[in-house]
Parts: sequence; C-alpha cells; structure tokens
Amino acid sequence: MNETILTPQELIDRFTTAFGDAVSEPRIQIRAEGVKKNQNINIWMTITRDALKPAISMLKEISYPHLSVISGWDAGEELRMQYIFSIYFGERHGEYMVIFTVPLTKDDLVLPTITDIMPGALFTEREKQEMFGVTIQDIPDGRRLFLPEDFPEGVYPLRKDETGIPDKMVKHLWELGRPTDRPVPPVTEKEEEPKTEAGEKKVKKEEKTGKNTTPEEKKPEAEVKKDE
Amino acid sequence: MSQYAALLLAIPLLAAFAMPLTGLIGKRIRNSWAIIAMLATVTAALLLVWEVLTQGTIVYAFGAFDSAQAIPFDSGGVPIRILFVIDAMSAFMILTAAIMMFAATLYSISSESEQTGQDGYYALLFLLMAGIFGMVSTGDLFNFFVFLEINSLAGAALAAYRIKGGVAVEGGLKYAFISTVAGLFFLIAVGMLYGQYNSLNIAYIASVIDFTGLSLVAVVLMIVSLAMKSGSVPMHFWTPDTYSSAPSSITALLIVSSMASLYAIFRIAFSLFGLTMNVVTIGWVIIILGILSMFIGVSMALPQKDVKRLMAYHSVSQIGYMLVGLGVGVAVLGDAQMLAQFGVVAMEGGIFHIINYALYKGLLFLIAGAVIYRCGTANLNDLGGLGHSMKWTMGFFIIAALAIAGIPPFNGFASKLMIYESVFIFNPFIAVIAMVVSIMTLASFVKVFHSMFMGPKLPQYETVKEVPMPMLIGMGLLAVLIILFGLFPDLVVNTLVEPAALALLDRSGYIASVMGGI
Amino acid sequence: MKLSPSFKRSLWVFHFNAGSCNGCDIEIVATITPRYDPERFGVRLVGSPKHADVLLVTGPVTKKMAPRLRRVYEQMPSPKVVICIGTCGQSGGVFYDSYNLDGPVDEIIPVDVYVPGCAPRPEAIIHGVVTALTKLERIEGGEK
Amino acid sequence: MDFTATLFTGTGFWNPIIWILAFVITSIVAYLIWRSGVSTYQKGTEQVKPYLSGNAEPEKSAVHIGGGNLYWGFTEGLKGYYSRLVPLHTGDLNDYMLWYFGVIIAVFALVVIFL
Repeated sequence: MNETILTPQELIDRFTTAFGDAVSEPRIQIRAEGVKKNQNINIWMTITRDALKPAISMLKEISYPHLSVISGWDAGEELRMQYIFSIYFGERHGEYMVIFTVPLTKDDLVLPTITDIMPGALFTEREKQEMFGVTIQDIPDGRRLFLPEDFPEGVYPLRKDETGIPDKMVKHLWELGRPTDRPVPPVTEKEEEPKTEAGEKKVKKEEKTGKNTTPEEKKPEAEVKKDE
Repeated sequence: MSQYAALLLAIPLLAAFAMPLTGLIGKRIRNSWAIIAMLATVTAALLLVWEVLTQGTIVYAFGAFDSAQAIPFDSGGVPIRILFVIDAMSAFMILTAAIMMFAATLYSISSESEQTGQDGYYALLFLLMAGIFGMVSTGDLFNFFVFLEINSLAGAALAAYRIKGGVAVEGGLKYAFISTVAGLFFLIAVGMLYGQYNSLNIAYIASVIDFTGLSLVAVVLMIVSLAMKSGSVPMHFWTPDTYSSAPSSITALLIVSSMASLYAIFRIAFSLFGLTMNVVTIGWVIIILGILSMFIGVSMALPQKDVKRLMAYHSVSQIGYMLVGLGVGVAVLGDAQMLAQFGVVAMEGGIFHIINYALYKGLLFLIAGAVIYRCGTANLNDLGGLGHSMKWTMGFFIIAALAIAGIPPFNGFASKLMIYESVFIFNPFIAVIAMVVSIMTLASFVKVFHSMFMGPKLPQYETVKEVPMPMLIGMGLLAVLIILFGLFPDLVVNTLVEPAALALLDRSGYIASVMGGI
Repeated sequence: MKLSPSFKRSLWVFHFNAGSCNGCDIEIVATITPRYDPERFGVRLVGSPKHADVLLVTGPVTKKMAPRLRRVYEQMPSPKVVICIGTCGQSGGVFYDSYNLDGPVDEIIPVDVYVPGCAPRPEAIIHGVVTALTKLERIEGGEK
Repeated sequence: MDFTATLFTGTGFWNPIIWILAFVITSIVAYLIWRSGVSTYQKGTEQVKPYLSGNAEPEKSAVHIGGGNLYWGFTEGLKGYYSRLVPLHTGDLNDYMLWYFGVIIAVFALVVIFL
C-alpha cells in the first residue's frame, strides 16, 4: 500500500491531460456525514464511449479499482450509463469513488464490454443488457440474468420511454380477489374514481399510486380465511 | 483298475485334434462334438474323483502291462514310466477344473457363435483343459513341465485369439513369455533334482531326498517360477494385461490354469520336500508373497476404470488368500502341536478357497463377458442402467460379488472365515490385513455394480436384451454351486477339502502309494 | 378436538422466501430467537418441506418463484398449513406495481393464515402460528 | 448327513443354515416394525419426488455418474502410496523379467540366511 495517493484534483488533471476533450465536466464532491464528519470523496467525469476502456486501464494503473456496479438512467433522449469505481479502499476513510458517465444516444445503444480487463463486470453488463436494451459488444455470456425466460422481447423494464413496461404487464395484486360487497372504508372521502377496466391511460398511473396506499389499512388484523 | 486317469487326458486330446475335422463337416456338428467331448471329459473326471474319494490314492502307470504296477520288477526299485498319482488333493483340483470346463465351454458355445475361427478356438480350449488336467494329476516332474508348456502355449494362443487391435496379442505374448521363462527355470530345477537323485518321479525323489545346497536352489527356483505363473504380486504385472484382453470364457479357464500352478507349489512344498527343507523359511516366503498379493492386488483394483482389468487385479488378491492359507500350513509343518491346533484348518481354508475362488471368479469374468457381448464396451464410465434389461446377469453378479467379498451366506465367507481364524492364532497381523482386503474387495465390487447395473436406462443401451440361453446356463451353474457351497460348507469340507488337506500333509502315504507298488 | 399425539410438542415449520425484501425473513428469524422462544412449544424451523407441517411464505410470488412454490407446497406431507407472512403476499405491498409478480400467494397455493404488516412483528407471527395450530386441529378433526 | 452340520473354523464355528434362519427372523421382525409406522405420503403426487430447493428434478440420464472415479477420495488420500505403486506397472516385459529375477535372488538370500 505504498502507492502515491493522488488528490482528487490531480486525478482529474491526469485524466483531462490524457484524454483531452473526451473527458468533459469533471466534478468533485466531498461530503462528510455522521458525528465524526469523516470525508468521502466522489469524482464524477463524463466520458465518450470509445475513451472508456483506455480510461479504465489508466485508472487500473493508478490503483486497481473496485467496480461496484454499472448503473444507468433514461434521461429522455439519451441513456447515461455510469461506471462506478472506488479506489484507495485500502486506508481508513481514504476511499475515492470515481464515476465515469457515458452518454448514449437512443438510436445506437452499444457499449464495449470491459470483461476482458475486468472479468467481474459480466453480471452487471448482462443486467444492463436486459434492463436497458444496451447491446454490449462481444460479451462472453449474453444470457438474461434476472428476468424470467418467457419475458417478452424488446421490453426493457428500466426504460422510461415506449420500450418500458406497458401498463397491461403490471399485475395489481391488491385488486385481485377483493370482496366487492365490502362497505366503503371509513377513510376521509376522496372522489372515488370509477373502477376502470384494464386499458387505463398513462395519466391514470400517477393517480393510481396515490390510491393504492388505502388497501393496507383494509386488512388490519390477521384474518382467518375460511377454506372453500 | 479303472482307466479313468488315462481317459481324463485322452478325451480332450482326441477332441482337440478332431475339432478341425468336424469343423469341415459343419458348424453345428463341430459345436455338438465339442459339447459331447466336454461332457465325456467331465464325466470321466467326476468318476475319477469319486473313485479316489472312495478307494484312496490312485496310481496309473502309462504304458505298463498292468497299469497299477508302478515299479517294473527289473528296474531295481526306481519307477521308470510316467505315473499319474491322483490323491485327494489332485482329485479336488480335477473336480474344480471339470466344473469350470463345463461352465466355460457351454458359455463359449454362444458367446463365440458369431465370431470366426471357432475350430481353432475349441481345439485350443481342449488342449488347455488337457494341460490343466495333466498338471494336477501327474506324479512325474518332467511330465509336469510338459503339461505346463501345453497349458501355457494353449492359454497364450487363446488369450491372443480375438486380436482387438493388437491389445490381445500383447496380452497373449506376455502370457507366453512369462510362462515359457517360468517353465524353463522349472526345468532347470527338475534337471538339478534329476542329476542328484537320477529320477524324475516325485514320490521316488521324496523318498531318497536329503536336503543339499543343490536342492535348496531347486526349491527356490520351482517355488518362485510357479508363483510367477500363478500371479503372486512381485511378478503379477502380466495378469491384468492378459486377463483383460483375453475373451471372457478363456479368462475363466486361465484362472484355473493359474490355480493348477498354485497346486504345484503346494505339491512341491508338501509332498516333494516336506520336512527335509527348512519349512519355516519357505512357509514365510509363501506367506509374504501372499500378503503382498492380497494388499497390492486389491489396492490396484480400486481405481481401475476397465471392468475386466479390475477383476484381474482381484484375482491377484484372491490368489494371495490361498498363498497365505497354505503358507501358514507349510510354516507350521514342523511343529505337530501348532499344526493340529490351526495348521490343518488354515490349509483347509486355503484349499476350500481355491474352489470357491474358481467358482465366483469364473462367474464374474463370464458376467463381464456377457456385458461386453451385449454392450461392446468394458469401460465402467460408459456402462450404466443394464439392470433394467439384463436381469439374470445382474442377479448372478450380485451373488458373485457378495461371494467374493466374503458376505455370510455365500461360500467366500466360509473359506475366508477359516483362513481368518486360523491365521489369527498364527499371526494376528496377517489376519487383520486379510479382513481389510476383504472390505476393499467389497468396495470395488460395489463400484462395479453401481456403474454397470444401476442408474437409468441409457439411450445407447436401449436395444440391449438378456444374453442367450447357453451363456445363462453356464453362469447359472456356477451361481447355483456358489449358493450350495455357501449353504453346506461342512458337507463340502468333510467330503472334499479335509481329505485333500490330509493327503497333502501325509507325505509318507504319498510315497508309500507309489513306492509300495500296491 | 385434540391434535394427534405426533403434533403434541412438534409443529415443524418450513420458511419459503418467494422474492421478499428479507424484511419478513428477518422478523421470522427474530421470532425463533430465545426472546420469543417458540421452541418450548416444539415449533422449529426445518430445512426441508418433507419434514414440515407449516409453510411460512414471505414476499410477493415472482414469476420465477411461482412453479417452485407450487412444487414445494405439493412436496409437503398432509396435513399441512400455509401462513402468508407480510403484506407483499396478500397485496404486493411495496412491489405493488412491479411487472414481474405472479399474483398473491393464495392464487398459487391455498393459504390458511394471513399475517399482514410490512414486516409483521414476531408477536403477530406467533399469533398467526397459534391460529394455524387451531386450523390444524380442525383439519385433523376431519373437516377439510 | 444331518444338514445342520456346523463347520469348525479354527477357533469358532460357522453354520449358514442357522445364520439364514436368524437373518429371516430378524428381517420379518424389522418388516413388522416398519409396517406399523404411519406412511402419510400419497403415491403419485409430487411428494414422491426429491426436494431440490423447489427445482424440478433433472431427467435421469443427465445425472448418472459413471463408475470410473467413484473412489477418487480414497486414491487421493493414499496419493503417496499410489504414486509409487502405479508407475511400477510399466507394461514392459523386460521390467517383468527384472522383477522375476529380483524375487529369485531375494528368496535365495532369505532361505540361505535363515537356513
């Protein structure tokens, strides 16, 4: 552990000098939580897709990073994939989080695989493939990770746009088997919107989330269900 | 005087050389000729055994005017001709060989039915049997060497009969090489004895022997070369190669021929030299060979992947049991009190084990042959799920595997128990090794049973059905005998094994039967 | 009606996690700690459904867990009782709008006792088990 | 020839008939005890199948283990012994002959020393 500890600014300067404009909007966030106010440092960088692998290998020279996850979110017209590494995790409270954000436009969602330099990344890459529809080039094992086998193709659960989860796929458990002759619950009256059949529109969705909290109170105590 | 002794050899030799002739006429006629000849030999053998057990030792001088006349009046007390001295021990071995011949010949009638070159096969088979019968009943050392040679050459040719891509040829070559070298050294020993006592007859030499340095060399050469021929450990390396590459019915007979050479060791140790040599040392030599055979044989058998190779290593370890049983008998020959206390029982255990071993080992090899006959492969990793289709073979395998491991109701247990208990008094360490080896034997046969018979019906053995009837009869006979010997061991021991053990011990009786010229 | 003697001091429980967030699982584990100590009544967690009389199901049954839950239920010897622990099993709870659920527990296997609560307290779970015990007596008594 | 003849084996005795009788009697008693047990599982249902934490049982021929390395643990344990013993089996005829002559000389030495 006798490697030279870089300050966050030096680290960023290294990357900016090495990759020039491929690395843009570097940002350092230092927070201190808890009673002792120990600092933890996050370094954010936006990187283009083809500068990703060289950046990771450079980071490996600085200090072998721990890839916690490849996360991502659907920012409307582009997907922003984030490679979250942590380095210097040897010392106490000395850990840096280094996050490379790779923006991908919706029309060519392709990422190079990093399993050749970091074999452990396979699982999280497979998950990105099935959840975001990002195709990872020459991924060694492209099977699904979490979704069931009969999950429809072309549907990517974490996407907010039309390829996301259609409402008909959502199964509201609390709707099933509710006794219909039950008196109105003693909760403060809200306009009871008509019981819509399956094909509700998107606008219904937000309003539905509000309504759903009521069913909990409906079953306050352990109710013994008579067997038919 | 009955002519059974001569018939015992004449019929197989006649059958062997007439086989190609009948082969010319037709395949079915040759098969029936083989069965008829085999039945004739077996009946001659059984009658001979019956006669020996009822009337005692039989001496048959070949070519004499009166076959019982062992010593011609003008030869000055030296038996000239070739003599057959068949005492209870030889009768016991003849019976074992007869049973195995019956089972193996019947088995090979159908197992070799589609193969080519059956004339040569049956001719060699009868030659092999003639060699074995000759070895166990001859009273003449040089004659013994002649039968040893017949036996070895016929066995080697048969071992190499199904070429199987050169593997069988290598096995046959090794068997031939080993046997001829053993035979030659045996001949040198016979030459020494002949030079010293100017006679070849066992009984005569036994009567005039005084143990000089030359006899010491002769004893060592004889015992070691015969031990190699029977496959005891330091010289057992040929056994797995030959037994695994020979056709299965032939391996069953090769086992009998290796037991004939085992018989020869004890004939030499007990009747030829007896107390004139240093029995304790020779006894311990045999015991050490036995212990090595037991342990190394079975520990080599456990990791094997080929079923016949595994069984071949087991035959090495079972030979070890007999060596230990009779080695203890030799070691305590001098001390009458110890002999009476456990020596005789150890020998009885060893001898009883010989016939038990022949039965269940022959059955195991025939079963392996049946599986190979049906599935084509002997590799344990490819076999599986045969229990579904080959019910009878599985039943026989269970009987044989339990018998070889020495599980109570079967015959293996009876003879091993006798060996354990008597050897325990002699030296507890040997008995403990014997028991451990028994457990390892059971372990390896559980492995064979699991991988051959248990498990689901594999697709590649979908069409496998039971083996044809003659093979089943051959195996069935051995299985029935195993069960019978297991259920009535005392009957067998009293009628067959006890007289054999006493005959071996009774050296002067052996000499008197020949020299006395009854 | 009395339980058959074999139940007297042994009601063996098998816990099945059908995709729960482990909140209920930790509560179940809390229930079998010495503080609540159901062991004195013979209630004991076992490793295989084949030894169990009571099946504790936690979590909304995800699509992949549904066939396994059905198979585990069938592998339990009768008489058997199913307790659905936590709101997720009844109404999906926090996972109410998930795309991957396969229906509340009682659509997949017949459930006898519901213990609601987004992580019910150990007392609620024990109360559920006691209710299950009375249910078992009725089953033993011959009413289905 | 009475059939219950016991075989005298060194110090003890062995009579298979009585052993089998005892075996049959004990197995009958064991069967009776087994039969009086409660067997509540129904035949054709899923209860017959093994519990593989809920997963279906893979079809049989996929799980059949060949016999070749059933005792790998045993041979692994005795590695020292097997690594010395197995190479001795060279399969080469000359080595067999060397072993043969070696044994002759050894037995000679033994017999001469302990004459």
